[in-house]
Amino acid sequence: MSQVLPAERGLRRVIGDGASVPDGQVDGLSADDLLALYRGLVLLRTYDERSVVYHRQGRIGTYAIFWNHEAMQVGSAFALERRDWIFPSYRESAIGLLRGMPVATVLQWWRGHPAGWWNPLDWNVASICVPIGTHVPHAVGFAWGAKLRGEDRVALVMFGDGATSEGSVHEGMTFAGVTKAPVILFCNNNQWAISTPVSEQTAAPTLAEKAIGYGMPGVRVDGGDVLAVYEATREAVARARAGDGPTFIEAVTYRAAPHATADDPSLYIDEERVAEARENECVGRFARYLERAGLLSEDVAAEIKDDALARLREGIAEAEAEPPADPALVFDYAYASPPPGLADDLAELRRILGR
Amino acid sequence: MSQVLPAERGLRRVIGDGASVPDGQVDGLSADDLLALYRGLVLLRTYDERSVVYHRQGRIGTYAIFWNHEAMQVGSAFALERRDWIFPSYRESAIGLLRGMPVATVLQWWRGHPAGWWNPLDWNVASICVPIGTHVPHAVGFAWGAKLRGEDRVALVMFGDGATSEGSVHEGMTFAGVTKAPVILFCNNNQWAISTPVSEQTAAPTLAEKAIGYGMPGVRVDGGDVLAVYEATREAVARARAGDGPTFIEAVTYRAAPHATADDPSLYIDEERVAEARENECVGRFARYLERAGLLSEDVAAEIKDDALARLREGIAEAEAEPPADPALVFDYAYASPPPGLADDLAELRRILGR
Amino acid sequence: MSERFLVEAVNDALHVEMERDASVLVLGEDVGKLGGVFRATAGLQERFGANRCIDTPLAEAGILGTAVGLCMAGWRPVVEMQYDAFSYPALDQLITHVGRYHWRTRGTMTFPLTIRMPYGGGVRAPELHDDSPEAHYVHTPGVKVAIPSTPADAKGLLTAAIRDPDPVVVLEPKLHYRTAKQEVPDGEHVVPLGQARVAREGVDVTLVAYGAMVPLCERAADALAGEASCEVLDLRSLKPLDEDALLASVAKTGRAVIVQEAPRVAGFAAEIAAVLAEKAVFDLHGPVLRVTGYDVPYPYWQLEDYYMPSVERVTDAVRRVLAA
Amino acid sequence: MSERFLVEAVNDALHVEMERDASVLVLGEDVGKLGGVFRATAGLQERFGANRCIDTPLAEAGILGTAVGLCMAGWRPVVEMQYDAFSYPALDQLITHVGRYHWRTRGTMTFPLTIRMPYGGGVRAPELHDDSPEAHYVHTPGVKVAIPSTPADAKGLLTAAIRDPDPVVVLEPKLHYRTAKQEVPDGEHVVPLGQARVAREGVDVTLVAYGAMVPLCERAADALAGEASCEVLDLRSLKPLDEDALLASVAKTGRAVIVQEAPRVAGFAAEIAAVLAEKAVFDLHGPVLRVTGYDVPYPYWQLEDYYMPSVERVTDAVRRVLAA
Ligand SMILES: Cc1ncc(C[n+]2csc(CCOP(=O)(O)OP(=O)(O)O)c2C)c(N)n1
Ligand SMILES: Cc1ncc(C[n+]2csc(CCOP(=O)(O)OP(=O)(O)O)c2C)c(N)n1
Ligand SMILES: [Mg+2]
Ligand SMILES: [Mg+2]
Repeated sequence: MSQVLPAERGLRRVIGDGASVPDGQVDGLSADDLLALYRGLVLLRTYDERSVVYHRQGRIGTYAIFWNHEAMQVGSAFALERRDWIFPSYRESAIGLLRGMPVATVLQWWRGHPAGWWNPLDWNVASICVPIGTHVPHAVGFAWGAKLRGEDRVALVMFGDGATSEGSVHEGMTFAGVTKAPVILFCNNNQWAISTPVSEQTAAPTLAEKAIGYGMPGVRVDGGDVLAVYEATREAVARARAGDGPTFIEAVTYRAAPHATADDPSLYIDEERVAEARENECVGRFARYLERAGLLSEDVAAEIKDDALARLREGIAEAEAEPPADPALVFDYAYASPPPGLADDLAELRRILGR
Repeated sequence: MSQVLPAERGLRRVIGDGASVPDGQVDGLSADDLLALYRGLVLLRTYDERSVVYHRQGRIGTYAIFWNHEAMQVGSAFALERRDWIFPSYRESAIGLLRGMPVATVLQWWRGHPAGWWNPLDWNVASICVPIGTHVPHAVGFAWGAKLRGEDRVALVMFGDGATSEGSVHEGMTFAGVTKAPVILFCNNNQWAISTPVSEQTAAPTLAEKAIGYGMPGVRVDGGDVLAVYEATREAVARARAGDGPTFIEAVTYRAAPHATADDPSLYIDEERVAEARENECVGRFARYLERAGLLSEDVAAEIKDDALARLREGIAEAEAEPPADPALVFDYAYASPPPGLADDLAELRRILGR
Repeated sequence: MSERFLVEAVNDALHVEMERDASVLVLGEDVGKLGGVFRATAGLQERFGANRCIDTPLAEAGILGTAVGLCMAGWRPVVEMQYDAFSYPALDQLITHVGRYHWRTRGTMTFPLTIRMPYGGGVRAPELHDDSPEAHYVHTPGVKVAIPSTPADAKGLLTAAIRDPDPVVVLEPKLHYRTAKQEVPDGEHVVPLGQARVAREGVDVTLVAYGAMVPLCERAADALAGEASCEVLDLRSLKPLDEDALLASVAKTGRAVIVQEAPRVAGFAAEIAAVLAEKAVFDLHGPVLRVTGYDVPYPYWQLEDYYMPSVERVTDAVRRVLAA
Repeated sequence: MSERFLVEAVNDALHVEMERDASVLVLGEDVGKLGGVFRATAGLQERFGANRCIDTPLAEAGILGTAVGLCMAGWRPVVEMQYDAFSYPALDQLITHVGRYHWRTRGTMTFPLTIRMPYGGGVRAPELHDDSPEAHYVHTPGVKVAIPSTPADAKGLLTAAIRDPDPVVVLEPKLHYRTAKQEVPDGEHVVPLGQARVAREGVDVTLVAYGAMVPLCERAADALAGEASCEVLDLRSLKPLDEDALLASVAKTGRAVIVQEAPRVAGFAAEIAAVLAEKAVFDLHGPVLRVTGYDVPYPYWQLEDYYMPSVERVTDAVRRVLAA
């Protein structure tokens, strides 16, 4: 019996635990880089925590919480160039913030306001994908298409453990392998798809070994370790740029918050694991690493946090200041060149609404 | 890096080449069993060759040729009990013959006559599946459902190499793994999906290693070796009956005939490989094995062939004798309890047709 | 009788039918421990076990495809699709197999499966949680479609669907899951497929609707009180369609406004209009109007009230028909 | 001008457009070396290379999903679905993404992709090679649909589709791939979307059709010569729909028979009937009849002539409308 492609079972880690597990390092990362990573983490964390509050206050609608997923988003996005594209799911709704997207834009998405849809070309961040895993072929097609045009662009697509069961993810990965598309298939394995544990998604012991069937490497990383995520993604990006095709990354964490604001995990989740995950949450973990390395003072940490809070305050104010959307926006952009009836529909609607 | 599930790269073989590769044996197979296998091969071969002729004569419609696929069909079906179910694709249209289904029934399918749809409960053979791979979830659901009812029934589902790209196959295999359904996922890797080589279906070097991602064993077998196919399937059946769940079998051959009667492979195929495959075709290979073992005389071989030819002659005569289908059959069975309008439609149609 | 919300009536139907028939099983995403994201399947796993109320992998084509196989093994599966728009990955199985397999076996095997899902808009949800996909289902031969508008019908139609020998899609108006509350018969309760319900009698115009559009039409009828007497016909089942009730009502009123929240073009309202154009053309005193969603993606929720048929749009249409 | 079969006209359009616009690429199952199972893409790979005429894995959702991504990378993909019924696995991508992504970007990105496929029955093929899925496509917001009935239109509409900034589904009547032959303009040839064609003038009744039903209606019109003067309106594009041409014709004739081979219930003929019931109700001298496939699985091919609209069924409908 000959050997199949390697896929990893162990979790790659860089950050130690301050005790028996020593801290590692990632080559090439400067102190500034490390602080930039931390800023990203805090920005996303702040965004997430404030959003939950805004939801409770009725200022945004249903919201998909990503608390303790920040390291996966920040670590992977940091390994990209600005020309590379990110294809987020609802779980990465705020990933555009890392590229300077206004907080208000993302909040508007959750407020159900058209201003929440951005122009992907402005940020090289695709629209948020709601139906599970169906954006995987988009990312693959984009990366493949860029390669066919001779452009040096990588695509990073993010999806959950549950998504790996969907046919569209399978088909996207199949195309990725065959076309050697420069794409990184980044799976946030938070071990739950709403109430369904990953053990009920697949009989495979890890998700990383799914990569084997597509002829691509499968990498397994601690999803709470921003440095390990960064390093694994950077390797994958290098492979992609070198023409060696796609990489599947399984980043493992544990969902420490409800699936979304409407969810009640007490019906199904393992509270002990949640407590453990909260204890070991990714932002604090990286803060302690930086502190141990003498790179993060209390002052700087406070300034970073304040800055993020200020951005959120401004963002929600900006979002709430936006005038209500005009009914014309129901019809605008449905077609680039609309069939004739739509203009009549709008006229009729305006007549009835009296506006 | 720890180890993933084993999947095979080498091809299992039992039948030797009469020269350097010695013949093997399969434990537990009697001389009668071996002759039964041979009868099955010859029956299918005869069915297939006559069907191509009938097509040329305009007596059946488009036909999907399975020349040199007989060993995969006969070997795997022989490992089942009569209570076990087979889920064929168009490539295994005649597999019911192995269970005593009349030749005329299968011919009628290719003649576009309603008599070509059989009652699956009569043969424990599901209807022929035309859309690629979409019957895989059926087989999995059936096997799982039988298990839930406490019945000892295994399902064997057959599909091609191209099918492994379809989302429905992925989803079916995912369910098979998770439910530990007693199902055998039997992939006929004839290395072509019409004009598309398997190398353009996946970047994985073998299909067997796809099994890893579903947490099931992947077995690789020489699809031209009826004994190897039988043995591998028997093992999978034993696993299934023991409650150990599904097995993926990749049986490797080379498509030695057009995809179907309408196809012109000269546009894409490797003629040398075809010649090689024809040279080494599976029925002759097993005949020579039996001859070497002294189990097949010329007389017996001739009798088996004559018998098969007679069944085909009778079958086509029977099919052609069937009266044309009544228009009522357009409407019958669309619903078990039809909406009211259909009866009116039939009445109107009869009025217009004057019959 | 017990007062129940619409979603509770669904839940009750499942409890009663699973108790009554041991071959009924429920499968879908998060239907087990969680009891469904809307709690429609709450309590089933505790009561009937994890083999009869099954959390599946996240794979809709796999869910429906395995349900076909479960039928072949003798089960009567009730499949939940978590939301309307998330049923699209299963359309292929529905069209190529669910609607065809009974026929393919020449009537020898039945596929008594039920596909139920919350559908429709108005709930302030993110993208693709608001679709009304009934036209795709109705257009599929071999498949029946029911859409309740009240808690009692939600129970009765689902029961009929589960007992029906054919595959039935039941779309449940999620907008009214926890707003519509009504006395619902306890125990077994069947509302046969193919019988429309006159939700309100009237003589000037027939408002034809189903699902969440029925209470809307009732409100429009209220708004028109004194001005026009509206009959509100709740179709309840789109296939089989109760043509007799439809034609009888329009014969009486001579006018029809059809209300549907799905996009207009080639939606189910067109089928109703076509039936009227064929069979009631000489009864009509005015045009058959459709009040529908538009031929645009279901909008961001701050705009959804503009998209959804409203009392104002329905009354406007009624006034136009009456003026014609 | 050159005489071409319908499928050759399709092939010609692809050659011309790929030559004209280097961002056009073709992808699908077996479109490359083989040139497609119907040879619609023959010669493209030789001429434009394997990067612009691409054999894909056997995965329709993957094909359409990657095409969305190819658009994002600046390509203008022309996707072939090998057969009508094999496009169903891609419906999810179509409905949830293809029809919505331009809107989702607030008009900043376009998705000028074309999905072409052979459709329809009458070709003595095994199961599921005969479907007419247009209603599913027309009902999808953001997506346009064209169906040619002649070789020249097959070229012209496909060209328009490829150049259109929106996603367009083009259904090609496979029955006439190699039976319809006609002079087709050489070089660039555009038939704009949204302009119906009066295939034959008449005054007594309008036969509304598209695709393979157009020549059928012409034959029916022949059969009725002397008895009734039939106008045959070839819609050509279902969305955008040329309502003006439809209403003008029916205003003239006062009668309409709509012919479609897809199953009747909630098919596209219902949309036409609904438009007439709304906008032409006072022009109509009789019922609007539909001659269609039935609400049954497309049958075994020995029975397909009973299922498909026939000259006899169309003439029968015309006589009934005239007698009303
Ligand atoms: C096609 C589809 N089916 C179902 C849903 C409903 N749904 C939303 S999130 C979710 C679970 C997703 O789990 P996973 O992929 O692990 O991602 P996570 O939410 O954990 O990040 C489900 C079933 C959906 N959005 N799309
Ligand atoms: C869903 C679907 N897509 C496309 C087709 C058209 N088609 C018929 S056979 C075939 C190739 C199948 O190849 P493979 O799975 O290797 O099986 P083989 O025919 O070689 O046995 C294709 C593309 C189909 N039948 N179903
Ligand atoms: Mg998850
Ligand atoms: Mg093959």
